Amino acid sequence: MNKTVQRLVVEKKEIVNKDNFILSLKSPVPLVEVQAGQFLSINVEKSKDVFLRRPFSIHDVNYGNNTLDVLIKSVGPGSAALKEVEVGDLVDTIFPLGNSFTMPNKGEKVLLVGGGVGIAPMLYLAKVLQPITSDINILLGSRKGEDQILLDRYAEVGNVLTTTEDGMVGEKGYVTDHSFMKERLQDVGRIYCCGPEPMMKSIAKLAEEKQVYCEVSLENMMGCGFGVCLCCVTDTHEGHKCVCSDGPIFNIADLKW
Amino acid sequence: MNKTVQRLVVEKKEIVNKDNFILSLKSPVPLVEVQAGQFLSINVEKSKDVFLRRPFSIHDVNYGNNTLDVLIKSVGPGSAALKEVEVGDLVDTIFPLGNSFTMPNKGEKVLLVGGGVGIAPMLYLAKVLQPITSDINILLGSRKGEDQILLDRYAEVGNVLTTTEDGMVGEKGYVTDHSFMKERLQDVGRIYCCGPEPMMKSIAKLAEEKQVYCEVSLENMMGCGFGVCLCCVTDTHEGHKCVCSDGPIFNIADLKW
Amino acid sequence: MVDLNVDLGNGLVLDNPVLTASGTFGYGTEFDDFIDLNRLGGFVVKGTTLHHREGNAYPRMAETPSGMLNAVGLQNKGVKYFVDQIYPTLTKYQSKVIVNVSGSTIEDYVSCTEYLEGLDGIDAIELNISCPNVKEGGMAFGTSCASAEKVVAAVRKVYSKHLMVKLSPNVTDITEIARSAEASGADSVSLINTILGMAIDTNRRRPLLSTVTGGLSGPAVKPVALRMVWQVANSVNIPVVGLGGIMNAQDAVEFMLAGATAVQLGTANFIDPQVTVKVVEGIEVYMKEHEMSSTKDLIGGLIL
Amino acid sequence: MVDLNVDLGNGLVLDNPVLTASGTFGYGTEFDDFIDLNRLGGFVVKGTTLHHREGNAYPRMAETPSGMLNAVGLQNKGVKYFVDQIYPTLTKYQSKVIVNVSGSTIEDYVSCTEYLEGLDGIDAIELNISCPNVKEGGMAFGTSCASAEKVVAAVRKVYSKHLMVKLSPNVTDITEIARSAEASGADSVSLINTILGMAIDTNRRRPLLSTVTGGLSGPAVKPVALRMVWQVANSVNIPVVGLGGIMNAQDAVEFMLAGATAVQLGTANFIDPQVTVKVVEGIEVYMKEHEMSSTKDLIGGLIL
Ligand SMILES: Cc1cc2nc3c(=O)[nH]c(=O)nc-3n(C[C@H](O)[C@H](O)[C@H](O)COP(=O)(O)OP(=O)(O)OC[C@H]3O[C@@H](n4cnc5c(N)ncnc54)[C@H](O)[C@@H]3O)c2cc1C
Ligand SMILES: Cc1cc2nc3c(=O)[nH]c(=O)nc-3n(C[C@H](O)[C@H](O)[C@H](O)COP(=O)(O)OP(=O)(O)OC[C@H]3O[C@@H](n4cnc5c(N)ncnc54)[C@H](O)[C@@H]3O)c2cc1C
Ligand SMILES: Cc1cc2nc3c(=O)[nH]c(=O)nc-3n(C[C@H](O)[C@H](O)[C@H](O)COP(=O)(O)O)c2cc1C
Ligand SMILES: Cc1cc2nc3c(=O)[nH]c(=O)nc-3n(C[C@H](O)[C@H](O)[C@H](O)COP(=O)(O)O)c2cc1C
Ligand code: FES
Ligand code: FES
Repeated sequence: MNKTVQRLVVEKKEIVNKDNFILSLKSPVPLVEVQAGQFLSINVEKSKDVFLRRPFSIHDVNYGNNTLDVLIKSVGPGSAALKEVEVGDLVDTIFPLGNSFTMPNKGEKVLLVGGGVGIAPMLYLAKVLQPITSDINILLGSRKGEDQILLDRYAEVGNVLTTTEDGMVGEKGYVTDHSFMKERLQDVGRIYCCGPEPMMKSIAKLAEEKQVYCEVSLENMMGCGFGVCLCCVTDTHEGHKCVCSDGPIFNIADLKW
Repeated sequence: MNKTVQRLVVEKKEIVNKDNFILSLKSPVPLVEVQAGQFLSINVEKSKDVFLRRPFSIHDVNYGNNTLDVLIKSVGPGSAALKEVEVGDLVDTIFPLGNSFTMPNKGEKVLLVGGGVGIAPMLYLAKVLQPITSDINILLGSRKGEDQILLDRYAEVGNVLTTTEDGMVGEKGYVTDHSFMKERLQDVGRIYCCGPEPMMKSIAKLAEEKQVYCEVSLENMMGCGFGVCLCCVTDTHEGHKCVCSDGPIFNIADLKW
Repeated sequence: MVDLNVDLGNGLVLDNPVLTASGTFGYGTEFDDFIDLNRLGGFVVKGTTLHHREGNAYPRMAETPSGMLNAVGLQNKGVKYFVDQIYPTLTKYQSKVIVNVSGSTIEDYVSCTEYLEGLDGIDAIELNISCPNVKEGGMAFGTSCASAEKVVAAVRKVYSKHLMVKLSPNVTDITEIARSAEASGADSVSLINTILGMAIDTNRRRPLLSTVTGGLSGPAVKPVALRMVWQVANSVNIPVVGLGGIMNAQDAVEFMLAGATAVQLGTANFIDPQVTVKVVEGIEVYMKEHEMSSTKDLIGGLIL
Repeated sequence: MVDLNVDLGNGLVLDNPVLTASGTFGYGTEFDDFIDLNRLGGFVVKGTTLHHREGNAYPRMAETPSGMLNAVGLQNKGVKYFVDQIYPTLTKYQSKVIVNVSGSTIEDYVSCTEYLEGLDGIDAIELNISCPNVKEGGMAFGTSCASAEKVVAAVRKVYSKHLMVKLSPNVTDITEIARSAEASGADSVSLINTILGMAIDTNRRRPLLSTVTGGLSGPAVKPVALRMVWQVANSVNIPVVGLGGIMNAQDAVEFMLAGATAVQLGTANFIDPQVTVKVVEGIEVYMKEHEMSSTKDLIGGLIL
């Protein structure tokens, strides 16, 4: 699982909706093994306003085709410039970076929670979970109905549940308001969660109350992405830990939340 | 002749040879009048290695079609990035900038000398000269035969003479070695010259010896391109003058060469 | 309604906080083709000295990552030429006009200022004690408290209108120099001037500037400028004018949140000669979005 | 044949002039996946202090035009941990290993150094008197001649191998501090550490760093770093190690032409973790093209 610097070829660009798009990046050499929850970093070469690499979760992996997919939300100069890349362009990447989600016990009920573009790592995670358990529940939350994307794809790999704040898709409210949380959380063996920090914190609180094991995928400003600059720390009970190398996946029991 | 900041549309990109290319830039509004010797500046938006605008001579003008042509030699990050623009892209320009070549007397013999990419302004200059005189001699010098470009186009607007240092095209040697210089320079009313500084200096020396009026188009590092930063000065008998606004065209009699 | 007015003290009130930086805006009139100069809070004209100066030899400019080095060296035709030839062209604008004054000796500064004192159309002078591109004077005055005090006090005696003092970033503690300027009678301080830098042409193995070193400006210096503005705003009681690498309204807002009462745009004008007007508009949009009705809400509005 | 060897004095001879900058290269081993560490002249490991330090709160990083601000604040597990746990992993490399030492008091610096003095595998220490990200000590030692002299002299007494002193750019005259370091026994000086800067999130109206200000690094600072290296190389008689914004071999060559005997690469490693090896190769290519057989031709080879 050595980290490599690689120029990958953009094999496909899929515009998902106004803000989100998926890049399929093809490696000219056999893809190294990638684990669910890991990320890659991209050197955005054509934007004057970007200096450092940008980290993105691994959304999907196709070893047969040697492609990695990333689901990106356009929020600033780096992600916007990546939206302009074209099929055939080369993208300078480093991967695989970071630790990964831990696996549940055989057959255990699991809950994957994704908020906003935090749904990105959940697709590959669900795929990796499939041989281990068939009770995969994927709860996807968004503010508006139109931000509920890729539902069909997630439906292929698990039981999809949704919430929207405007109530246009699924249950109205936050992910923590979903009926699943009241009715079935106690049966869940593991929660995996990625999304905005307030969302992850409220999931973590629920998980703690119900004493369910829970892992979250954190974000932080990254200088390097591979553990040398110490810019990306988060507070844990063992002191500052790097989100890029000790994480991005943390057991909520270790976090000082 | 007001200067304007305009986003022009790339209507055509013509790769002339390995290093040189021509961009035809179309104005959505009627083109302002442009004089021979003037230049435009381009804000190269997609290169991290370019901060300031880059100046390029006006190579050709088509008022009917509202296009300006620039002939660019790829020498560094800015010009290289411009080679990557595509038809339909927008290019942020300011024009027209600088002063212009002065016109000869009716019917006067004129000599246009271009070295390397210094041939760029000579095409439009020859076109502007045509109604004034029919005795237009265009001497194009380059190091190698393969750098003699666009000869057919120049032949349409004047009597083309060539020199190459490797002797592969035209007379062997520098532009100053051309037989025209020995045999017909005394009949010339005006010389217009653009190219590497050593070339312009040797032409200037010849012109002085033979007492022929001579104008040269200078280059200098430019901060602004429109006369406000005072970065681009050259030495004249009246002190420092700005190449971008007092020039780029100077009468050699004014220069401290 | 958003009120963009700012008061720099001693009579200098601007319609909006956007000024231009000296040496990057000519005499203003060069921008007539590009913008309506009356849209600006004001403009600071070219560095002016008592006598005519040819400036440094060329090359005077080198591009650097997100910035540029210049070594112009205060080329100008002298204050008399300014008063006779340029001043009359400037009186037609409503925007405030500020003259940037430089010198090699205290007497130079004083004599140059005396030419400007009586001119109704000149609303303030900006005392440049921070030019890194001249052999004598210039930055030397701005890098020690004692010399800063002397030159500011001397000019203060002969100038009654608004006296802005422009500080050098090439110092260990800029707040010290700012306090000296304040104590000696400055009505405001502007910062930063350029940071001393250098670039080399590796092919020719020679410096890219005729003077070897020159002044760095542009977005590269913005973080340093912003830090200094914040430090100075927290240590003097006179208004601070912030500059250094401002390229857009968001940058300008950063400086104002850090404590600047007004901002100046320099190098940005070279890349977009219409940037100043865009920044005026952008500040207004920002204030509306953040429900600020007066620039007082913006100035020093950083939440710690 | 090109000889890339450089001699930094007091026994520190590098196979080539390329070092890494402290705090940007971890303990070196993190780069094993990317490069052959033996290709480097040497590497400077993370800032080490006497006691364990948690560093500053987050956010610790902000991107700026062609650069970044950091406010890590010397997070490290202390010198004892380094000696016990890290040191054994470093002895296998041929490249020279330099430990960057920091402290809040002179006693800290001295005690920390004493742990390192006896280690065969540590070839030099780099005394960091220029960290802008800690409340006590750090940069304070590097901004006055008197305190620089004291700390360098104290460490010199307990350390016999190569002593490199890392200078702060946040000063009026860096040559003064460099001369103080030289006079107090430094074998070489390295410069620059980061320049104090700041950035603001206009939306949230808050500083982007938990510490409000932080250290600027990357290509944005290169012109300033190069100028300081040139100034210092012309005013001390010990070797100078140049750094600040070096991104490629051409940048490295600029520093060496300006007078640096070796260079360090910092922030560049974040964008391309293989950059160091590319710079070693690029320097060799440059020397061949310019018909230089020894680094002596390159160092200080600027033509004025
Ligand atoms: C481990 C990890 C995995 C991520 N996975 C994804 C993903 O799968 N899809 C996706 O769209 N986004 C993902 N992100 C967020 C993504 O990195 C940022 O949206 C992106 O860097 C923004 O860059 P920008 O230039 O477009 O915007 P900027 O203007 O630079 O930033 C916009 C916002 O993004 C955040 N951001 C900027 N730079 C970084 C950085 N270097 N590290 C962390 N956050 C930053 C800041 O909070 C900022 O407010 C992930 C972040 C991390 C740390
Ligand atoms: C009035 C004028 C007209 C010009 N007309 C043409 C033209 O028609 N076609 C053409 O190909 N080139 C022309 N040039 C030169 C052109 O501006 C440079 O080749 C270009 O700016 C190089 O940019 P770069 O980023 O590719 O290379 P860089 O790496 O920036 O520079 C390569 C070389 O170009 C020169 N250069 C760089 N920036 C500038 C600048 N701002 N001003 C002047 N010289 C610079 C430097 O000497 C440098 O060594 C003209 C220059 C001037 C001043
Ligand atoms: C080409 C040029 C010329 C300058 N001339 C002067 C000057 O005459 N007087 C002065 O006080 N500052 C001068 N400056 C400094 C600017 O006014 C300003 O302080 C500096 O460029 C930082 O701002 P910026 O990054 O917005 O350009 C000059 C700057 C440049 C780039
Ligand atoms: C994230 C980060 C951490 C740093 N930590 C240290 C440190 O511990 N000790 C030190 O002397 N310098 C430290 N520095 C400064 C660098 O070593 C170097 O002096 C500076 O970054 C300039 O070089 P660069 O532009 O090549 O990065 C750090 C820099 C960065 C970016
Ligand atoms: S981003 Fe550098 S250590 Fe995590
Ligand atoms: S480039 Fe600015 S005055 Fe000529």
